[in-house]
Amino acid sequence: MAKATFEVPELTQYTEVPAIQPGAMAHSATFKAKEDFQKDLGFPGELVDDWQTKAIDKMGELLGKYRSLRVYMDACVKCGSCTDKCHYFLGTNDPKNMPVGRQDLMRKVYRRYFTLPGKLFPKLVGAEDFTKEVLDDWYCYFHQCSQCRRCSVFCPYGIDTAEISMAAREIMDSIGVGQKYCNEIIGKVYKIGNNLGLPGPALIDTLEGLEEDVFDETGVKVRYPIDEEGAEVLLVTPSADFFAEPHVDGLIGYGKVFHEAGISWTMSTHASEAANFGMFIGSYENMRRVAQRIREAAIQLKVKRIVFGECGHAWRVAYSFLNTLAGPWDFLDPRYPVPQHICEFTYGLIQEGKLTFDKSENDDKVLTYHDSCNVARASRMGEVPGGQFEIPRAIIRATCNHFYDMDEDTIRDRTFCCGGGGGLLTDDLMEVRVKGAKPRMDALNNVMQEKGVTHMAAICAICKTQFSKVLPYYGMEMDQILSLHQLVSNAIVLTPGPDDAEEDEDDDLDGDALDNDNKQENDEAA
Amino acid sequence: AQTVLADEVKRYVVEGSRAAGLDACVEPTERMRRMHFEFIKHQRTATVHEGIRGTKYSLAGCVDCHISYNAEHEAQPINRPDQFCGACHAYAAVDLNCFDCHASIPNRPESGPGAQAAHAGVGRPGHLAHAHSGGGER
Amino acid sequence: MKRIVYREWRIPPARFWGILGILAAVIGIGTLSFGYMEHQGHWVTGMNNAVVWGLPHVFAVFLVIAASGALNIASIGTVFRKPIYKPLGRLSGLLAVALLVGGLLILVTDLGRPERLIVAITSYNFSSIFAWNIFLYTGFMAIVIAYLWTMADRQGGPFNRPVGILALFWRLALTTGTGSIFGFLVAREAYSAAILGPMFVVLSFAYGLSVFLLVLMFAFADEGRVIGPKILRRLKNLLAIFVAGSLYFMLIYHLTNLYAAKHDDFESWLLLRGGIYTFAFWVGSILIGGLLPLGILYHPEKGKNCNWVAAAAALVIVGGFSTMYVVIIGSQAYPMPLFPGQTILESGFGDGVGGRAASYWPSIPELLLGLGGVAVGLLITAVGVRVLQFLPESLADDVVPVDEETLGEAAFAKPA
Amino acid sequence: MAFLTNFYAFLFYFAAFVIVSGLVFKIVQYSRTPAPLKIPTTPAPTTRSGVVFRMMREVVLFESLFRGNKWTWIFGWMFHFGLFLVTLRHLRYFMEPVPFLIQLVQPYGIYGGLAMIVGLAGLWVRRFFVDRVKYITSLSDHLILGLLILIGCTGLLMKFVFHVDVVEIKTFFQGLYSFDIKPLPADPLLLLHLLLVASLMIIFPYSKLLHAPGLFFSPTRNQVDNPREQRHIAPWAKKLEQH
Amino acid sequence: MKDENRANLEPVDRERRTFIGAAVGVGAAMVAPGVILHVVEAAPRAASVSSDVRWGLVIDTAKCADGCSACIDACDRENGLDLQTKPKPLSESKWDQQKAVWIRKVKLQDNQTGRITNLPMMCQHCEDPPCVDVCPTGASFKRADGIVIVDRHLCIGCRYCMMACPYKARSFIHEELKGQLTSVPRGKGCVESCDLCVDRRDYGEDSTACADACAAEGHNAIVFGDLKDPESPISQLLKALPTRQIREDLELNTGVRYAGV
Ligand code: HEC
Ligand code: HEC
Ligand code: HEC
Ligand code: HEM
Ligand code: HEM
Ligand code: SF4
Ligand code: SF4
Ligand code: SF4
Ligand code: SF4
Ligand code: SF4
Ligand code: SF4
Repeated sequence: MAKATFEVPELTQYTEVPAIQPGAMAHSATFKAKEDFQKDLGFPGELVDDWQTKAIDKMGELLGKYRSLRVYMDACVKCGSCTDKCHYFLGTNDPKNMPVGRQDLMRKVYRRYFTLPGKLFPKLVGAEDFTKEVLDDWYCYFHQCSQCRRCSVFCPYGIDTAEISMAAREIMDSIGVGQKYCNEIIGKVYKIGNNLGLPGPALIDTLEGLEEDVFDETGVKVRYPIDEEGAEVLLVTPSADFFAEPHVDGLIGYGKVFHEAGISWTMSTHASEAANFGMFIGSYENMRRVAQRIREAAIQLKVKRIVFGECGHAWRVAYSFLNTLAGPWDFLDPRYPVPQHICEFTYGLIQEGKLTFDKSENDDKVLTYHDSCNVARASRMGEVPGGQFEIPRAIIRATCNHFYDMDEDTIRDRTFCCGGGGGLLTDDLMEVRVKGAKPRMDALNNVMQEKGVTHMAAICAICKTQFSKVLPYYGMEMDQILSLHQLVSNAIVLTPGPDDAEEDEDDDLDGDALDNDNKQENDEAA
Repeated sequence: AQTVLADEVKRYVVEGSRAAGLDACVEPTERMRRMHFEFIKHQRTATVHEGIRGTKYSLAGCVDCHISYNAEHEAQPINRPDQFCGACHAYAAVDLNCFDCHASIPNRPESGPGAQAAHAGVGRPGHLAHAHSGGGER
Repeated sequence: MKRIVYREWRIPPARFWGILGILAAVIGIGTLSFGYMEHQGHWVTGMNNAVVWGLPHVFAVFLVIAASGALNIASIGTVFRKPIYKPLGRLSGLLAVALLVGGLLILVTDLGRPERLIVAITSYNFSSIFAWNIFLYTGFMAIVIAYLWTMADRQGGPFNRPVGILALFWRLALTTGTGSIFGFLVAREAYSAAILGPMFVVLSFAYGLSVFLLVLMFAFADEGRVIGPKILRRLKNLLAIFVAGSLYFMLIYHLTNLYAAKHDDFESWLLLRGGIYTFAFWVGSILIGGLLPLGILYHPEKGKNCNWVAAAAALVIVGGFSTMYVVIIGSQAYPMPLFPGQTILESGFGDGVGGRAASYWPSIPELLLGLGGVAVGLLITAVGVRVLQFLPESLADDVVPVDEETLGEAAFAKPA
Repeated sequence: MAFLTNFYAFLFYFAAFVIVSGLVFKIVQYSRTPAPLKIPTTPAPTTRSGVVFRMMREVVLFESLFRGNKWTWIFGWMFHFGLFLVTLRHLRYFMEPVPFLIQLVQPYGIYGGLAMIVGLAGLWVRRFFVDRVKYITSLSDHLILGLLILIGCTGLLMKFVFHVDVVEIKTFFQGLYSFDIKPLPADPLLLLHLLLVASLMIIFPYSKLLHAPGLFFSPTRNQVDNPREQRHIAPWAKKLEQH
Repeated sequence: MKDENRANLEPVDRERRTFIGAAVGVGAAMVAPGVILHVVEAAPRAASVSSDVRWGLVIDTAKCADGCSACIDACDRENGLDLQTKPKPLSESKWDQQKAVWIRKVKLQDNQTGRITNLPMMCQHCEDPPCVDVCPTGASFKRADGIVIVDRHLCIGCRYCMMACPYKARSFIHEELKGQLTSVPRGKGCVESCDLCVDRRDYGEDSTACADACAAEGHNAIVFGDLKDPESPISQLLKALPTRQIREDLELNTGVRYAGV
C-alpha cells in the first residue's frame, strides 16, 4: 500500500457534514496532457495565446448547443440543497467541492460575460473576469468532480454539475488545457482499441488462458470467443475485465452465463473497450468517435445483439447515448433492446429458469451491493424505472444467501460515488480519491460492523479498481470488492457440453465438484 | 370630503338612495372607503356586548341611508351585486356575509330607533320627510 | 445491539399512487359533502336541536382518542424503556399526528360557521374545556412532531426521553380533556361521571393500538417486510390487556351509574329499552368490540396468526365506533330530566314527551364527512411512511431488540 | 398627485414590458437550445405523461428539495405556496369580473402572505447561520430576499394596519389596460409596495428568479427515459453524421 | 308592535326609567288596566349596560292557560322566528326538531298527584350559565345586566353550548334564512336562544314580547323586570309567591323563576 502523503479521514458511524474549509484542496491538480495526446483528440497542444476570448467563445458555443448548460447557468437559486451531497466535499471540506461551489466557478464567468447584471454590477451578483487564477481553479476543481450526478438528484431544478464540469473540461481542452489521464486513454482507444492498450493478440492469448483455467476448475469447456463472425451476441466489456482482479472473475462469469444460455457470443478486438472517456471530457465528437467502433464491430461481426459488461459510465454511454451517437441499430434483432446490460441478460435467464445456482458456493461471504453512480442515476435496466437497482440485487439474492443493503441514504439513486469516476482514476489524484471515498466507506463500515458484511459487489470497472486501491487506506482488504458476475460465476451450476462428455467418463462429477470446492478454498487462502 | 379625484373615481352610491342626495357619509368618503369595516366592526362589539346602540356606525344605519328603491318603491337588497355594498364588494372581491343574518332591506318604519340613532350620529334630526314603507314589511 | 434500520415504504409507484388516489377520492367525496352541508345548512344532516352532535362527532372523537392511543407504542418504547417497541416509535408518532389531523378536520368541517375558524384560534374562552382542547390538540401536534424529530434525527437523540415524557403526559391530558368535553356536561345524566375521563384513556389505548396494528400489518404485508412472531405476540398481548381494560371500565361506568340513584333511569333505558342504542351497546361495544377480540387474542392458535390478530384489531375498531355512538349520541337522545317526578305530556320542543328518546338517524353526508376524515389520516400516514424513514426495515425476531435489555448506546467499533 | 399617478403608470408599463419581453426571450432561448443527449436523472419516467407527473411533483411539492434538505424545504415551500396564494388573491386587481375561484381564495391569500413572510425569514436566517449556504450567498441573494420580505411586509401592513382604498387601486390597474390612466391613491405604503413590485418585475428576467421557467426546461427533469427505444438526436449533432 | 310615534318623543333621562301610565300607540291600547305598562327610555342606550340591574322573568304557572300559545306566537313574531320556512325536501317531523325555538310550551303531569301544569320554557338566563362556560370562543356570554346571549359574530356553530344547557333552551339554525328583521339579525350556522328581547332592553322598553302578549291575553302569567331592584314589580312578586328554579340541583341561579311547579 502506498504511503499516504495526506491525512486519511477517520471513518464515522454517520457521515457528518463538515464545516467548510476554503482552499483545502486547492493544491490538488491532476497532470496536464502532453502536446501529442492533445493533438490526437483534435485539441491545441498547449494553452493558446488569446485563451480568454477563445474560452468565452467556446462557452458561448456550448451555451447554444447544450440546453442543460444554458438552463443550469441561470437557474440555481443558491438554495444549498446540494451543498452537502457531494462525496468530495464531505471528504475534503473544501467549499469549492460543494456542487454549487463548483458550478459557481463557471457561473461567475458566465454572469460576467453573458448576463446584463453581471456586465453592469459584477460585485452584486458575484460575477468575475475569466482570469488565469480562475482558470487554475477550474482545472483544479473540475477535475475533482466524478460526474456522479448525486447533486442533481437533490437539486430542485435537477442542476447536474456533471454537465457543467464536462462543459468546463471541453472549454479547457479547446484552449489547450487537457487532463493527461483522460486524453491519453482516449488516444489509446483510437490507436489500439482499448483503455489499457492491450493489443489484439494479447487479448486472444488471455482469453485462451481463461478457457483453460475455467476448464481446469470446473471440468466444463466454457468458451471465451473473440472476433467470431456470425455470433449472436457481441459482448463489449471494459478492458480491465481481461486480466485484472477482481474484474476478470466477472468476465469468467459472463462466459459461464452465455454457456448455460446456449447463446453464441463473441468479443471484438476492434471494440475491446466498453468505456468511453469521451464523456468525461464532455466532447461529443470524441465520444461519438469512440462509440462508432462498436457499430463498426457489430457490423463486421454480423451479430444480432449487443451486450455490455459491467462498467458504470460505459453503461451510461451505452444505454443513454449509444443510440444517439452510433445508431440507428436497425440491423440488429429488434426483439432485444440495444444495447443490453449483462445483468439484464443474466436476470432474464434467471427469470426464464435457464440458470441453476448453488447458493452455498457463496456462503463464505456476506454481501452488500454498491450502486455505481452512472448506472444508478444515469441509466436504467429492464422495463421499469428503477430496474437498475432491483436487477443486480435480484441476481445477488439468486446467487448468495447473505445479502444486506447499506444505509438507505447511501444506495440506489442516493448512492455515493466510489470516488474514482469521471476520469479521476489516476494516481496523481490519490488524495481526492481517498477522501472522496469516505462517505461510501462509512456506509460500508456500518454494515460490516452491524451485519457482518464481508464483501461488496459492484458492476463498474472504475468502482472496482478504485475500491481495491482505496479500501486499504481505510484499513480494509482490497479483495473485499467483487464483480457481481463473480458471484454468478461461483454459484452457477454448469451443464457439461458435448465435448466435455469424454472427460466425464473417467472423472465423475461428484469428485469434480469437490475439486471445485477445494480449489475455491485454496483461492481464498491465497 | 370631495377631492379633485372624486369626479374621476367610480362612486358606488346608488341612484335613489338617500345618500345620493347628501354630500357626506358618517365620515369623510375617503376614510369610509378605507375604514368602514373597522367602524362597523367596532360598533358591532359595542352593541352586542355592551348594548350601546346610539352611535353613528350602526349597520342598520348604513342600510337605511344607502338603500335604494326601484320604480315600485321597493327597497333593493343592499348586498345585491348592483347595489351599494354588493357592487363594490363584487368589484373588490371581498366576501360580504353580514347579510346572511342582517336584513338587507330596512324592514321596520324608517324612523325606528336604529335608524334614528344613526342619523342622530351624523347630526341630523331623526325625522325624515319621506318615509318609505319598504318592500319587506317585516 | 443492532441498529434499527428504517426505510421508506417502497411499494411500486403504481400501487402507491393507486392507494393515494383512492384515499384522495374518498377525501374528495368528503369535501363535496362538506360543501353540500355548508351550502345547504345542517338540515341535510340527521342532526337536530336535540341531538346536536351526530355521526361526524363519533368519527372525530374516535380518531382523536385513537390518535392519543396510537402514541402509546412510542411512549412504551422511550418512556418506559421497552426497547422492543422502539422500532415502532416513529410510525406510532406519525399515526398519532395523522389521526388527530383527520379527527380535527371532521370537527372543523362540521362547524356551523367553519369560515370563522380563525375566531376559534384568535379568541378564547378559558373557562371552556373546548378552548383548552384546542391548545391540547395543537400542542399535541407540536410535541409529537418534536418527538418524531428526536426519534428520527440524530441531533435530537438526547431530547428523546424528555420529549417522550412530555408527550406522554400531554397525551393523557388530551384524552382526559376529550373525555371531559362530555364529562363536564352536568346537565346530561349520562355524562356527569368522573370516570368518563379515565375510561376514555383506556379506550384510547385499545383503539389507538388497533389502528396502529392494522396500519403496520398492511404496510408490512404490502411491501413484504417481516413481522416476527415475538413482536406480534407482544403487540397482541398488549391489545388484549387494553381491550379487557376497556371492558372493565365500561362495567364500572355502568355500575356506578346504576347505583347512583339519579342515573338508574338512564341506565335501564340504555341497557334494556334503548332500541338501537341498546343494540349498539351489547352487540357493538361488548360483543364485537370486547368479547370477540378477546376470544381471538387469547385463542392458543388464532392468537398467533397475523390475520386473526388483524381481525381482532378490526373488531376492536368496529366496537369502538359503536361505543362512541352510544356514548355520544345515545346520551343525547335520552331526554333531559327537567322535571323530576313529573311526566311531560306535551311540549313544543320534544322534551321527551312520555320519556321518549329523541330521534336521530345519520345521513349520508355525515358518513362521507367522517370517512373523509379517516382518509385524511390514512393519506398523511401513507405519504409520511413513503417519503420519510418511518417504518423499520424488518421486525423479524432476530432484528427486534431484546426486550429485557436496557437501552445502551450501540457499541460502534471502528476497524483497526 | 397627478405626477405620482403618471409616474406609476409609466413604471408599470415599463416593468410589464421588461418582464414579459425578458421572459419570452428567455423561454424562447431555452426552448431553442437543443438538448443533444438524454440525461434524465434516473429513475426517470418512461412516458411523457410520467414526465408531466414528475414535473408536477417538482413544481408543486419541490420533491427533490424535500429529499435534499428538510428545513429548506419547509421554509421554501411555505414561501412559495404563500406567494402562490398571495398571487391568486392579487388577481382581483387585474380581473373584472373576478372569477369565482379567485373570490373563493381571497381569505386564504392573507394566510398566504403570512406564510410567505415566515418562509422568507427562515430562508434568510439560514443564509447567515449555515456556513455552507453563507459561502455560496452573494449580495444579490440577500437583496432579492429583502425585496420580497419588504413587499410582503408592506402588503400585510396595508391589510392589517394602514388600510388603503382597494377599489381605487383596482380602478387604476384596470385603467392601465385601456391606456386610461385613473388616479392612484397616494398612500405611502402602497407606493412603496408598488415600487418594490415594479423592481421585482424588472429584475426578474435576468436574475436567479429564472429558476421558475428554468425548472420546466431542465433536461434532467423533463426528459423521458427511453433512449434505447427512440433515437434522440440534436440538429447540430445530426450534421456530424453527414460525412 | 312598536309605537309608531315613539320617534317623536323628546329624549328623557336615560338612567332613570320612567313609568308612563298612559297607553301609547296601538300595541299598548290592548294592555289591560292595572297591568305593568311599557317602560320607555326614549333614546337608545349610549353607555355600556351595567350590572346594577339583572333582568329576569317570573312565571306563575297557575296562571298559564292550557291551550294558550300567545307568548310563543309573540316571541316568534318579535324575533322573526315565524319567518322560518321548512326546506322543501325535509319531513315535518324532522323539521319540528330542527327549526329554531326560543320559547316553548310544556305540559306536565305530576306522577303522584296527577296534577297538570302548563308553563312556557325559554332560556333561563342563568347566573352561572353552563353554556357560557363551555363556549370555546366566548360567543356565548352574559351581559352585565344578566342577559345570556350569543354573539353571532363569534359563534362558530360548534353546538357545545347546546350540549351544556340543561334546559334545551338553544337552537341551531340549520337552514338559510331570508327576510330577517332589521332588529333581530339571525342566520344559518349559529346558535341562538331567547335574549330577553335584547333590543327592547337597549331601546329602553319595559317589557318583553312574551310578557306583553300574556298580559294582552289577560293571563299575566309572565312578569318581566329587574331582579336587583327590590321595588320592582317582579321582585315584589317573587316575595309574594313561592317560586323555584327548574333543576335547582344544578345551582345555576336562573333569572327565570317558576311558581307552582
Ligand atoms: C347619513 C346617511 C349615511 C349613513 C348613515 C351612512 N352613509 Fe355612507 N355615504 C353617505 C353618503 C352621502 C355618501 C357619499 C359621499 C360622497 O359622495 O363622497 C356615502 C359614501 C359611503 C362610502 C363610499 C362609497 C363610494 O362610492 O365612494 C362608503 C364605503 C360608505 N358610505 C359606507 C357606509 C357605511 C359602512 C355606513 C354605516 C356605518 C354608512 N356608509 C352610513 C351617507 C351615509
Ligand atoms: C367603495 C367600495 C365599498 C363599498 C361601497 C362597501 N365596501 Fe365594504 N369593503 C370594501 C373593501 C375594498 C373592503 C376590503 C378591505 C380590505 O380587506 O382591505 C371591504 C371590507 C368590508 C368588510 C370586512 C370584510 C372582511 O371580510 O374583512 C365589511 C364587513 C364590509 N366591507 C361591509 C360593508 C358594508 C356593510 C357595506 C355597505 C353598507 C360596504 N362594505 C360597502 C369596499 C366597499
Ligand atoms: C350569523 C349572524 C350574523 C352575521 C353573519 C353577522 N351578524 Fe352582525 N349581528 C348579528 C346579531 C344577532 C346582532 C345583534 C343584534 C341585536 O342584538 O339586536 C348583530 C349586530 C350587529 C351590529 C350592531 C347592530 C347594528 O345594526 O349596528 C353590527 C354593526 C353588526 N352586527 C355588524 C355585522 C357585520 C359587519 C357583519 C359581517 C361581517 C355581521 N354583523 C354579520 C348577527 C350576525
Ligand atoms: C414554478 C414556479 C417556481 C418553482 C417551482 C420554484 C421553486 C423554487 C425552489 C425549489 C427553490 C429553492 C428552495 C428555496 O430556497 O426556497 C426556490 C427558491 C426561490 N424562489 Fe422559487 N420557484 C418558483 C417560482 C418563484 C417565483 C415566481 C419567485 C419570485 C417572485 C420565486 C422566488 C424564489 C426565491 C427568491 C428563491 C430563493 C430563496 C432563497 O434565497 O433562499 N420563485 N424556488
Ligand atoms: C402590481 C402588483 C401589485 C399590486 C397592485 C399590489 C397591491 C396590494 C395591495 C393593495 C395590498 C393590500 C391588500 C388589502 O389591503 O387587502 C397588497 C397586499 C399584499 N401584497 Fe401586493 N400588490 C402587488 C404585487 C405584489 C407582489 C408581486 C407580491 C409578492 C411578491 C405582493 C405581496 C403582497 C402581500 C404578501 C400582501 C399582504 C397580504 C394580502 O393582503 O394579500 N404584492 N398588495
Ligand atoms: S456530479 Fe458528483 S462529484 Fe460532481 S459535484 Fe455532483 S456530486 Fe460532486
Ligand atoms: S441544489 Fe441546485 S439550486 Fe440549490 S444550490 Fe445546488 S445547484 Fe443551486
Ligand atoms: S301567553 Fe301566558 S298563558 Fe299563554 S301560554 Fe304563554 S305564559 Fe301561558
Ligand atoms: S338556560 Fe341554557 S342557554 Fe340559557 S343561560 Fe342557562 S345554560 Fe345558557
Ligand atoms: S355554538 Fe356558538 S355559542 Fe355555542 S358554544 Fe359554539 S361557539 Fe359558543
Ligand atoms: S323574552 Fe323575548 S326573546 Fe325571550 S322568550 Fe320572551 S319574547 Fe322571546
